[in-house]
Amino acid sequence: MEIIRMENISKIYPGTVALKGVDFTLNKQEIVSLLGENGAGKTTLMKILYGMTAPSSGRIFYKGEPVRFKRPIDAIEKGICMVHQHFMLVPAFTVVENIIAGSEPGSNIFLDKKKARQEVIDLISRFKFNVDPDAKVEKLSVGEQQRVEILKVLYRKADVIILDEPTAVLTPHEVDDLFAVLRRLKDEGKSIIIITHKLKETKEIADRVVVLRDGNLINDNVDPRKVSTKELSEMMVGHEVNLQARRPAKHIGEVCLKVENLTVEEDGKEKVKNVSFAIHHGEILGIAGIEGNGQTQIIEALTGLRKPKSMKLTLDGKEVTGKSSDFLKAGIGHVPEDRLSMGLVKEMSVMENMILGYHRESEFCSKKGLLLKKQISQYAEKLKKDFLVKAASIYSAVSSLSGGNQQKIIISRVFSREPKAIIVAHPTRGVDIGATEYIHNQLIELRDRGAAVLLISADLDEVRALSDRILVLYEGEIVSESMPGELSEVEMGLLMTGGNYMVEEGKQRD
Amino acid sequence: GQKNSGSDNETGNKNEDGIKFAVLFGAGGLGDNGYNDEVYMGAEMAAEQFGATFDYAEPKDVAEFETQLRAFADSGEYDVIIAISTEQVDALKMVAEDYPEQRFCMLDTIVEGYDNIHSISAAYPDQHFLSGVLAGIATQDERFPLSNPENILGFTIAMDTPTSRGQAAGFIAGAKYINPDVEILTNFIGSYKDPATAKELALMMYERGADIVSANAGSSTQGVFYAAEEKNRYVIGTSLAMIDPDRSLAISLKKVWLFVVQEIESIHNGTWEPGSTVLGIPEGVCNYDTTGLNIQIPDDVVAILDDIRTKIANGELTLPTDLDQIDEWASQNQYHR
Amino acid sequence: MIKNIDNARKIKMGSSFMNSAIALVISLILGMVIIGISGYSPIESYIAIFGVSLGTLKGFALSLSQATPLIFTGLAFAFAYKVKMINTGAEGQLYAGAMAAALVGAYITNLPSGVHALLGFAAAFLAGGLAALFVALCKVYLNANEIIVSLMLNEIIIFFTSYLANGPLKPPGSGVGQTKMIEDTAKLTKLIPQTQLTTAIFIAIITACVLAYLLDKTVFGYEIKVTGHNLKASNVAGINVSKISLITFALSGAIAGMGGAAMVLGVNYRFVEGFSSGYGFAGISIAALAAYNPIGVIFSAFLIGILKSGTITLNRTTSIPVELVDIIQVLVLIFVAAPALIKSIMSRAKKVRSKSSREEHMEVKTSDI
Amino acid sequence: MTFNAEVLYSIVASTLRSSVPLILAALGGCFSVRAGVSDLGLEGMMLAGSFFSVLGSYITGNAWLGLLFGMLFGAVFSMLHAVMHITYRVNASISGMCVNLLATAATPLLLNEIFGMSGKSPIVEAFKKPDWQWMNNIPVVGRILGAQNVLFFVAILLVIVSWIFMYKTKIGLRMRMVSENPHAASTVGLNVTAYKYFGVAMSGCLAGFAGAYLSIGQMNLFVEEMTAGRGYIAVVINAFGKYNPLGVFGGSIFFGFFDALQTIFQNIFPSQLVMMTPYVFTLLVIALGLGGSRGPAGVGKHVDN
Ligand SMILES: Nc1ncnc2c1ncn2[C@@H]1O[C@H](COP(=O)(O)OP(=O)(O)OP(=O)(O)O)[C@@H](O)[C@H]1O
Ligand SMILES: Nc1ncnc2c1ncn2[C@@H]1O[C@H](COP(=O)(O)OP(=O)(O)OP(=O)(O)O)[C@@H](O)[C@H]1O
Ligand SMILES: [Mg+2]
Ligand SMILES: [Mg+2]
Repeated sequence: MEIIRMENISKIYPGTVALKGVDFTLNKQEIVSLLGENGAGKTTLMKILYGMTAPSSGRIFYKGEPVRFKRPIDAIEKGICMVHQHFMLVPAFTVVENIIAGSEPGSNIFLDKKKARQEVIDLISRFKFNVDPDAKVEKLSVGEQQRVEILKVLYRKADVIILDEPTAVLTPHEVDDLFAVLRRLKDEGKSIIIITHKLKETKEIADRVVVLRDGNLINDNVDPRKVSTKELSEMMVGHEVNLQARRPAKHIGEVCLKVENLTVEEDGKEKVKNVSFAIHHGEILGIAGIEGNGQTQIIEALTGLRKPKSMKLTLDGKEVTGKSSDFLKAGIGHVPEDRLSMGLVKEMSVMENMILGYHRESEFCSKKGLLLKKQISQYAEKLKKDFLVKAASIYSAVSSLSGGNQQKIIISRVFSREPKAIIVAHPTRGVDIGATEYIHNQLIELRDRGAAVLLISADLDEVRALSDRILVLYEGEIVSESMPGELSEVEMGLLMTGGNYMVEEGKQRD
Repeated sequence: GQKNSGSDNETGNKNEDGIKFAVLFGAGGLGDNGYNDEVYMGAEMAAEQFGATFDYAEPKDVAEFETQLRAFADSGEYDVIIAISTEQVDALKMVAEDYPEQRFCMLDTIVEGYDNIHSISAAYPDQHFLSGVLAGIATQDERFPLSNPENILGFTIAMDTPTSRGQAAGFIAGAKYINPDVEILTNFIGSYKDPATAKELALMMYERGADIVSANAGSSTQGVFYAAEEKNRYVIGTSLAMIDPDRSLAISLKKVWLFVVQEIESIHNGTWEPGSTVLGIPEGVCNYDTTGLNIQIPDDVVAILDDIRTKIANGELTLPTDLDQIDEWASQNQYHR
Repeated sequence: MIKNIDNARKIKMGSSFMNSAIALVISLILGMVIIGISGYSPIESYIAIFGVSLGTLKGFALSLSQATPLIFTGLAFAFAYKVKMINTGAEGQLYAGAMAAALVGAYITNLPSGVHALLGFAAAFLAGGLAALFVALCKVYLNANEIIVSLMLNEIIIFFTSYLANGPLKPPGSGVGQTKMIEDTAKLTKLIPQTQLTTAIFIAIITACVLAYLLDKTVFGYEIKVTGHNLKASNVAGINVSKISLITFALSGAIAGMGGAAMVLGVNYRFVEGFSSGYGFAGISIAALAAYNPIGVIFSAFLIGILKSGTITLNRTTSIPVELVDIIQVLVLIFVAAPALIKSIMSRAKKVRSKSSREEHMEVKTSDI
Repeated sequence: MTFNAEVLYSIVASTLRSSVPLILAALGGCFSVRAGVSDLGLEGMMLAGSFFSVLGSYITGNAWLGLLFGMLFGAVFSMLHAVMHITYRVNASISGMCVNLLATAATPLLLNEIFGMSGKSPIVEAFKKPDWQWMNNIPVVGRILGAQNVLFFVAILLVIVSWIFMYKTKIGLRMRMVSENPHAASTVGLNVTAYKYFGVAMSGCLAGFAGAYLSIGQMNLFVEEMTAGRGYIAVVINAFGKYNPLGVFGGSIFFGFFDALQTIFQNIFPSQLVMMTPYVFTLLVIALGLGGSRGPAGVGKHVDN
């Protein structure tokens, strides 16, 4: 039975046409996967369905009736709920408050906190989620926050659930749990739309795949069981793609970056516990692990953003200390985990962003502290060309670029300085296949030029595909070191969730 | 009436039909039921009496004084330009130097040594001295029904400036002169336009035992009057416009309007001369006043007040000019009934 | 390439200039309506306001001299805003600067004239800067809200300087709270005799140019912009955010302090209690009017200077209440601060126009038939 | 200076009286900030409230109707702030200052237009201090409360009601959500704009009430600029009280207490230094890290449609 039909939807933003006459349908008890590159219009289409933005033209039918959703509340009333790409939580509120706000229990004006809490507890136990209902959200890990988001939807007893990239921050195990929940919801008669860039997941969960490209509907009835991931990605991108094939390091050199006894304390708790490791020239060291297990703290310590409790860091035998500018100067590059909030100034131009962090180098700045504008613009033009950054000009604001191209600015900026070592965090999060492929190639090239790369990613596939050696981080400790292929995905997933005994037992049994 | 022809020609195109003068009001502006309004009243009286016309400006800040004075002087239309508040002295001196032919007048502050400035003022303490004496008597006198047995008075001041302190000193000296043991509560409001705080301060004074509170506080004075009404005690204001017939014990009058009238009169008569004129209790410019009040002051009290006024006029008694001098002054000067 | 930037910037500046111009026109028209409703003649008022301010040398000088302190406080607000800090403390910093300049002007003697005045400015720069530095320290190290701390510090500085002027520093015989008159050597040179227009205006304009240069051409300015737009990114980029914020905010206060010096050394010749009629707060509107552009501040301050000088004329020559001019000033601010408002008004106007032209069109057609 | 029980009573009573306008205005600030809009315009809304309550009382001859008028126009003035900031995205500090400037310019003008007076209005019907003889029989508390105006009790009631509203009702939770994260609020279907408008309107009403308390509660007329910076103090108190009605109540009492103490200390120390002390203390409290929280995380953030 058809539950939602969107007809001929177009959306024009000033400067961009996000959607061009797209048709979309959703049936009862169906899981649809919406695929498309960055900027294809997936989020926009869903926002229109959820009443967050108005379409420029087109019509929506709910169970055959024409409807107009002016506000999310109109959609929520019809049982349509959405989990957003970016978390929509209030850090200062408790889990219960976050879940109920907007749809509180009871019919009078007062807040029935007891009842609300009970309902949330029931929900948590029904879906076997592991969250403390009374914890403040600011204290939760990313995975837990994701669960709160899903609880919000479940609490509202939605019939139609839209999930916009829900798995980007989850571990394989958590993804499995999530998918189990989704299947159960489907069995209960709900309809689900899921957006993800991971084709493997699409194939696993979806009943039907809808592909968008550049705001156009490419195909709205793909059977995931009948196509390969390669075919799917070509549908998205519009041309042939070479999927990640491992390209192991050719020659691993001397030790480049050496970290000894790294301990980081935060809020009186040790978030990183006496961690030591070394990375060689021409090697990619991957750190796998669920977010919130100390990755952020390690990155901050290795880039000088935070003073660890103890650490000895040497680069080619020379000790590096001081502030983040000293680390940058010493030759430790940094691709931060969140491009928009940490890596770029979106209000400023491409050109200005391309020297960010290196703006005090003599190439860009005279001894008197004047910016050498001519050199800078020449340099920016060159990077734009070399790294294939798609932007109207180097003077356009970064905010006008697509996510993938924004990421390219950071990559070009850091990679072109030929750092001796580089800390790369989640380099392809939320980036489409084309750009992902490009970024991976760049990373490997940099490695092959002799750089030591520390790759931190929540995407296990990415870590496994790129790394020459893999560490697993759990609760601030390194619980395993292995060569790629040595451990299976399942084993790694177990290690990441603290199940190292089982893995070791398994090994012994072998 | 004859016009002052000599200076007329020198300064050019003056109004041939009558005297024209300009007034520069204080930063507080019109509507304060006090000093500024009284000067305005004086200007109107003078205009009527001598067929004169006048222009005025109400400056918004200190820097504007000079500009306005210059503009008045520049136009060359005015027989005299009157500056009325102490803060304007600097500006007046500067402008007067640049326009030697223009006559200026400074009210309420002494300015000397200029050939084109005449200043008329009253000594600061004079305005409140006699009211202080009256209050000093009334607080201990059973014939005044709203007073209490306690020997406490109050005085509220808008801003803690030297001028205001001098005025307060007059009141306190008056009270101590007749009643050496009297306690006088003084408080500063912090603004000329905050009647709510003024009322609060006055309420506390009454609650602490004061039965008469005097105020010299621009528009804030309203608050003191309202407090008196609520507590049903005596109050002393500074202006004919600011009275409560049943509770005003007196008005501490300084007849500033007379200053303006005198000034214009001197122009009209051709007797204008630079220099300074200081008026006060002896000339009747400063006095306690009971016009429009329902309170009967017993004759013996009136006699005492008259006696003291005479002493001041004779020069037998000189008044202190700042709060700091009071204690010493009071120990040396006492009135024996 | 360089041309490209300049063009892009020109377009941006041009559109914000257009926006301000339209806002000005709309508010002047609305101002006429309000004056009319209040029962006064709009024409007569506008002649009084603009005729003298712009049409006579003295009036023009007055407009400029009124603008002088406003340039300083406007710059102060605009500059702090570059690191997204709100400097509501300009009023207090102005007082601190004024007091410092008055002390230097009155108690240091035997200095050559230009040097003495400059020393006064330097003292004011320091005093205002220190006052602001305190606020910035509270914000950076204690995470306090700078608006709140500034508001409190304003009160403290104003009361404290008032205490000084009424107590220890009061010259004998003075009837108001003020300090000793400054030495002649400390007085600023008048550009036009018998006006309050002094060399302070040059110092103000130079300050604006220095700031514009700083922001546009230097690494320091680059770091200020990065810090203002994205705190986290500037940390990652190795920028010492605390240092940048502290320096920027302190400089902002120092500039406000120089405004105090301009008033003391050029106009009042001493510190007078309560000398400012809210120059500090006016800076907020001046900066907003200029879209936080230092050069723009010169012009927006001049515009407000014209209105203020118009007020002074109006006050003296007519019975029109001066508050009407203040209302016009608020209107200008409202329309300039809200460019979207102008846009919606313009588009509505366009719609009405296109509708009426369409109707005309139709009329023609029907008559054809 | 005799320091006896009388004086003590009088200080406490005065503390309560002078804290009322601060409580009301800062409470308004609470609503504004807890809906995600900064509250720098309180001074102007308060001044408007002072004027229009006098006008209302003048027209109707009834103080309660005057109060209503004051609150209404406080809200009207707050709408300038709301429209500029919420609808047209102007920085809230600037739109707040706009309200302050407008009220400072408009009230004297209206005073002139309507009453033909400058500086101050005629005397109008005001809230009389009730004559509660029976109160005097209650020891200690009776004397202090007996010295209060009816509006004092209304203010206390409003503090409690506001607290219950913000922390115990559904709308309160939603409003706080808007101030913490407007994006999140809009995705669960809340009309962010409406909540913000509501918060600002409430701040206007309460600031108008505070102004009315000054003009027809404490006094019986309007005087130009009679709010004398209390609106700015309310902004400080609101931050000091962590944007919580109860905290705001405490902060206002603190400032009121200092106001009352001044009357005694002014005779011992220079008056300017005495008037300076509450600010120095507050600053110290912030410097010691005890107050001055940053407030809700989403203040000043907008949601795009
Ligand atoms: N508020 C907006 N204003 C202007 N343009 C927008 C806005 N939101 C989205 N766009 C543009 O519309 C296009 C579609 O964006 P949308 O967010 O729907 O992409 P998406 O498919 O969800 O991409 P991603 O995988 O990166 O999330 C993009 O070009 C984007 O830049
Ligand atoms: N609102 C105000 N702002 C600034 N200065 C004021 C204000 N009101 C009065 N002043 C100044 O304070 C002094 C005393 O003013 P006040 O209004 O108290 O006068 P008053 O009570 O009528 O007594 P007076 O006749 O002193 O001199 C005068 O010099 C006057 O210029
Ligand atoms: Mg998206
Ligand atoms: Mg007595």
